[in-house]
Amino acid sequence: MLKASAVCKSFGAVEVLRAISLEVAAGEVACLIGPSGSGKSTFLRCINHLEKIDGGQMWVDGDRVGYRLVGNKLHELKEREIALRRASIGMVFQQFNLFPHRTALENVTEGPIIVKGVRRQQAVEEGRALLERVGLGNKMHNYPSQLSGGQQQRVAIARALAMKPELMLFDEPTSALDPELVGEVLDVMKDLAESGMTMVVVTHEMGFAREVADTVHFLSEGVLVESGAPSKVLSDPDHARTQSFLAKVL
Amino acid sequence: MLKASAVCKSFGAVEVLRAISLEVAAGEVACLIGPSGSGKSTFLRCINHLEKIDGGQMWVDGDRVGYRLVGNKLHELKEREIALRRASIGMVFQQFNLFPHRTALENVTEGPIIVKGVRRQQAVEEGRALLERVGLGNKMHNYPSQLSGGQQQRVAIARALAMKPELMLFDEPTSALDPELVGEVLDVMKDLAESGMTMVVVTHEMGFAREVADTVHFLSEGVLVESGAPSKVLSDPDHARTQSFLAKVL
Amino acid sequence: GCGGGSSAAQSGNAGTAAPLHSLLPAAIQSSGTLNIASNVEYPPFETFDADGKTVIGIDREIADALEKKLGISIKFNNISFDAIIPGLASARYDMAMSAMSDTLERQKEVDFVDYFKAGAGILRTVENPKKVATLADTCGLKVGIVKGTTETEDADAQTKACEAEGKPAVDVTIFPGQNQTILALTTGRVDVVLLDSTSGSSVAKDSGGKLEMLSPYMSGPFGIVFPKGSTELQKAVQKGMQEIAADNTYGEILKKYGQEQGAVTEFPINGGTK
Amino acid sequence: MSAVLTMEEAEPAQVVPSRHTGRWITATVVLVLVALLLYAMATNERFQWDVVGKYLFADPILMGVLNTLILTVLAMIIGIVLGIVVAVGRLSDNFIVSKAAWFYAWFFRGTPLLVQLLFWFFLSALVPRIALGVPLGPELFSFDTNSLITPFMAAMLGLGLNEAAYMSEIVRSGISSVTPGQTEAAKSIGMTRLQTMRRVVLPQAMRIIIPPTGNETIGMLKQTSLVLVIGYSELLTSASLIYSRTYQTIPLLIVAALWYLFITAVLSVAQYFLERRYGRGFSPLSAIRVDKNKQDKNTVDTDKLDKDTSGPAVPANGPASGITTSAPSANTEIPS
Amino acid sequence: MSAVLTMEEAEPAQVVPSRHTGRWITATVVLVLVALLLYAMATNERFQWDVVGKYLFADPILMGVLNTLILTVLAMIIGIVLGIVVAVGRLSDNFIVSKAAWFYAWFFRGTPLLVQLLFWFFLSALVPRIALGVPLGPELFSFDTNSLITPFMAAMLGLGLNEAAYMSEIVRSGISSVTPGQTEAAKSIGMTRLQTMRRVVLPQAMRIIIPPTGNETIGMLKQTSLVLVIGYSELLTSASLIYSRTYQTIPLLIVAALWYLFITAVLSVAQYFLERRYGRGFSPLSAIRVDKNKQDKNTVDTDKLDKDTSGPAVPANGPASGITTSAPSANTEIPS
Ligand SMILES: Nc1ncnc2c1ncn2[C@@H]1O[C@H](COP(=O)(O)OP(=O)(O)OP(=O)(O)O)[C@@H](O)[C@H]1O
Ligand SMILES: Nc1ncnc2c1ncn2[C@@H]1O[C@H](COP(=O)(O)OP(=O)(O)OP(=O)(O)O)[C@@H](O)[C@H]1O
Ligand SMILES: [Mg+2]
Ligand SMILES: [Mg+2]
Repeated sequence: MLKASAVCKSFGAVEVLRAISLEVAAGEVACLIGPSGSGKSTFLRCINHLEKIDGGQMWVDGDRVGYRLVGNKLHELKEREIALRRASIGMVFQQFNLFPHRTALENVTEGPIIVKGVRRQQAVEEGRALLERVGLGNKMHNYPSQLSGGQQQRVAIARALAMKPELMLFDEPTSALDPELVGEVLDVMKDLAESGMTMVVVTHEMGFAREVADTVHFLSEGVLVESGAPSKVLSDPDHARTQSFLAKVL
Repeated sequence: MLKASAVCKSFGAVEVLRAISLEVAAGEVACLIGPSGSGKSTFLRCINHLEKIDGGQMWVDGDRVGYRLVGNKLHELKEREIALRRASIGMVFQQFNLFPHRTALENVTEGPIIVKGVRRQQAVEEGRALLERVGLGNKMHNYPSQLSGGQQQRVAIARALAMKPELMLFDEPTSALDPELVGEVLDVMKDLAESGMTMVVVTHEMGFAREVADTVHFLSEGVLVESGAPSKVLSDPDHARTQSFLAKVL
Repeated sequence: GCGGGSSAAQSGNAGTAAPLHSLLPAAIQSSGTLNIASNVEYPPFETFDADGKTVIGIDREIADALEKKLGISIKFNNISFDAIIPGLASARYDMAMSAMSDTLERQKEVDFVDYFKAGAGILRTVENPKKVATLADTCGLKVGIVKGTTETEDADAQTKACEAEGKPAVDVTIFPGQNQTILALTTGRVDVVLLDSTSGSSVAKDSGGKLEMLSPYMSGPFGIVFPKGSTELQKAVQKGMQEIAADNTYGEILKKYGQEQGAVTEFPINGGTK
Repeated sequence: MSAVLTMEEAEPAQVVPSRHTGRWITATVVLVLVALLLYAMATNERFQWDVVGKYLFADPILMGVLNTLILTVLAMIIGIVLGIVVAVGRLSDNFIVSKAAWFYAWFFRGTPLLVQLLFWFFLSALVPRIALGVPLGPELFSFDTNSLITPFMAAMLGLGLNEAAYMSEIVRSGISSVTPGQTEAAKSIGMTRLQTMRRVVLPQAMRIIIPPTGNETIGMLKQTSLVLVIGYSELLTSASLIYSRTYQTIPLLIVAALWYLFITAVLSVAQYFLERRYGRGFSPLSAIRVDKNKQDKNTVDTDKLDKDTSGPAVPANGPASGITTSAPSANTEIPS
Repeated sequence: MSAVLTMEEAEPAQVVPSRHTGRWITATVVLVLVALLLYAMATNERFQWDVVGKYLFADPILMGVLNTLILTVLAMIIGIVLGIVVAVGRLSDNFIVSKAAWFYAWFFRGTPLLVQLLFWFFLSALVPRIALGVPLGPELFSFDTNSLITPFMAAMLGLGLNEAAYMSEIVRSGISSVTPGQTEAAKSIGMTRLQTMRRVVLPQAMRIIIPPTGNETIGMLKQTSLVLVIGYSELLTSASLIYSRTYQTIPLLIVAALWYLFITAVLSVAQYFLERRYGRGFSPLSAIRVDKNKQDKNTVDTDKLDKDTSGPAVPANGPASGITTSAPSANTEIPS
């Protein structure tokens, strides 16, 4: 489903991603863990081409991200084609990025109605169901500025899910959630995984990674240090860097 | 140090805080835990008068927040006096609220220089030291938009600490931090506690609460359900609501 | 006669039988209308009547008389002064009637058929605190002038004269319109105003005895303005003027507005000599 | 609970809002000054209020008002639409498009409106005929420029194209006030650039765009008086045509000013409602005010949402049973 | 690593940017049109380029340019300073202050500038003497209005007070673009309202305020020509005084337009730098561009920060040893 090959990315002189290569199979849940500033968010953003990569290649569902190969030349995709691909990649941002001028429900229905052309009636019904699923049945008509941090995060999750994407990118989806809700989001994600959705999840909660992940990737300073099953990486890591990182978990 | 008596707060028809009464002694670390939307952030914001309370009373360091009692009338404080009190109450926001037009270092030195009138030279030195302490020695001159989530959160913590407040309010200070950094922030906070600073910490990480707190307060739907030592509240809570909440911790 | 309300529709019936019709350029003959540019804010030559639509004044009545001679209708278009010359150049308008002075410098850009003799004079308040009687008294005084008039040059010449005598220069202030200039005089912002004698005397008459116009210190011709090269039209209009002067219509019109002292007997092309 | 209630809490206390003596003095001084000014104006006989009254609703003035309104509305429509296009062009990745947009803004802002109006009106001096044809081939249509560009057309072209240059800067500033995170969020759900602009960026930018656009509209009201240069008359011209005949300059300028003040007041009210409309979701407080009115009408109501005009509905949670809560009272009253 | 490298990755590939045919066609059409226009203007003899050349640097024109610049600069300074005061007043909690600010904006925007200028200039018609005294007591000072309010004073009062009304709306829109979280953060570190405004809100609002303020400044350049009404002459008037004598209207309007275009270009450049200055920290990309230049000069350098003008310094982390990294190349080149 997702394949990265020697992906590099710099901001000015700062190399943020250094030759990251990894692969996520369809239906797999991959967790990215690593210290703050190691490039996890940047990698997610490269997947749906919100950042252009400086080197290497990236495929989603067999297609190159942002480019098409004709002969041996990479043609940049037209804006419209990129939008089409992005519609099938859901993303939950670390800072949520909710639309402040739309209520919770409108945030969730915007994508289906505008991008996918779903009938409003139907989109609203589905949006309602999603918001209820994340426990916001009574906040549907609140604007984001009237929601608590955790409530905003749940709207962001619902907004991404409403597009029924094939690949979901979660950037710390539980950072603002209380333990109860983390459990619920975990349930939602397990459901999704069973229904065959591929997921890439950045998280700082090792317990969460252990529960949800098929594979865990450990990043440090832009380098993919170690990948493997959670049982292996989280409990018995090979690299010293991973060991020292995990040693601090409370 | 902090005393709340029957504090009430509503947004329109939504009662967010319902007669919250609690007390935090000087040098104590109090953790607020509770489900998303239970009013934890709102309570913190009431403490330094960012939200006016609708009912009840609140004292910080023996003084009423936002009011002065003369005879038996409460006089609203002048803006300048409120600012003076706020200068001794540090706050780390859930959404960080860094100043986007200032670099990390400038964010940290702004308060000391402008509000406390510290000499620039000295403020910069202290700011540097603080940023290095939270692991951002090499990001001092980055603007917030050039920082990762966890880096921003650490700048926010450093900014609040730079004012050397007597009371610190932390709103989920570790939500964007990796386990390593959580450990480091914990160390910082333990240092602070030892140096006699009073702290009120909203957190979703029970491990963190257990480590850092002297008292834990559990809020649910705007009501203070249960307070007590972490060993008691987190391990053997009295109320059913607390029990069910904690049962979900991964 | 009184052609105050006359318009294209009304006078169109003058018809092709009119005596001078054949002198006009073919294009105007066939369209039947002569488009005139005018800045209709200059009594007694042109203003709008109380309805805000009908043009009245000396120019309009001369135009009425010309209509009959030329067998076409003459349409006044009110535009600001800035647009009159570009308007002629772009052929939006065939000619302009706006009490414009004929000078040598202007003759380089346009042609004139002179039709009136006007003097420039001093308008002062009756109190006359600065005791001004002639142009020579204006050294060092504040003098108001309407933008675009030839009085600017008179003031400049007087400044030279003053300086030659070792007196302070004339302090000229130029205003965009006659109104602001008069207002400046009545509020003491300027000491006197240099104005052409025709409108000056009409202002003095309407002032309720507060202002008075001195007799002109010099005079020069006003002309109807044509774009360069429109000789055929100029000739036709010149002939028309000569005929209305001959049948005394011209004299009657000027008399009606109390301006008979400005009447001319000949209507030369580019007769201005300054 | 850890809190031990002390005596202090039982005290009855009444809230006294803080006094801002300085501000009140300023406010009073301002009020007095305004009152004095109004009084001086109303009683000063030089204002000739009888003349003002006579002309306030005179036909030429009313016609002038109408012309002013027509010109303003049409010019602003052209200006806003074209201004958005130029602003988006300015922010385009395409170097040439962005430079062309810059050039447009520079050229039209840099040239006096008077010159632009004259240019359009006297285009025929440069281009006597406008012809549409196959290059080097036969001419399909051809018009006499003077008959194609009527004074009204010239006024519209001059005012509208000029305004677009100014509006483009305002729109650009509005767009740049929307955080990049918003564009990214829109892209991430698969919106195209156009959809992002229309659904996400512009609606948020509107809040910022409206006040300066109000400026432009009010400015345009007055700017229309420049169309006199091409023989088109509006409110101020109508007034000046009258006073050039009657020399009642001051009262007629007051007539014009009163009309402008009236139209400006109407526009300000419209602006207030537009700002409230586009401010929704931005100021939590103002949204709550809307709340209170809508509360009972607006529980979970699909239809309202569908019409895209609903305010937020915040159904009250029932209080958790078994725990006493004090009823919160309004505003700053603090019950003991 | 979980990734199995396939053949595909070894392919050499060159990046071809996507073609935006439509945009290029538009761009070309625009270019051709501009070129045609310039050519038509340069060769059209009606423009009388010789006359343009003769007057472009003539003394009266240069004086006019100077007057225009002086009036514009002073009026904008008054307008911006007073505009900020009015905007802050408008957002005040004090009902009277906020309404007074609203009244100010309404009154001065609603009255034609022409009328305001006339009012100040002819104040003596209404108030022949300005006296300062104890109410009902003795007069302390008294001035002849005409000598107190010189034409220059009247021009400054008229233009400046009028501009302040417009600027107040622009500043208000800029202030409202700053998120409430910023004010809260400033308050939380103990800043007073004034400090919050000066250090946190206005610097961020500037980014939004600058483009419409550029509009106002450029508009003011032209608006100054209205001061002719009180007998003060500037660029456009100087030109029109010449053409009203010589009837060379078109070339002299071109002279004025060329000067306006030149001044506008200079202002646009100034605006560009101001926008970059106040945009710092907002667009990560533009900040990086600054980066590249400053990089070597600007490691951890206290002095620079102290001067409050330093760009961001992003010291490169050394690559982690033992792990190969491909050197990232610029922009869209993707090495195989
Ligand atoms: N625009 C930028 N300019 C310069 N440096 C940047 C920019 N954006 C991000 N960075 C740097 O890139 C690095 C990686 O950032 P990223 O957001 O990917 O980290 P992360 O792994 O998601 O961290 P966190 O867990 O704290 O969210 C950080 O060190 C950050 O400072
Ligand atoms: N301006 C507002 N208008 C209406 N409701 C609001 C407003 N602000 C907050 N609320 C509501 O108040 C409740 C408490 O919010 P608060 O931010 O205090 O929660 P919290 O306990 O901090 O939650 P979290 O853990 O998710 O951050 C939430 O249900 C929220 O929806
Ligand atoms: Mg991140
Ligand atoms: Mg919260």
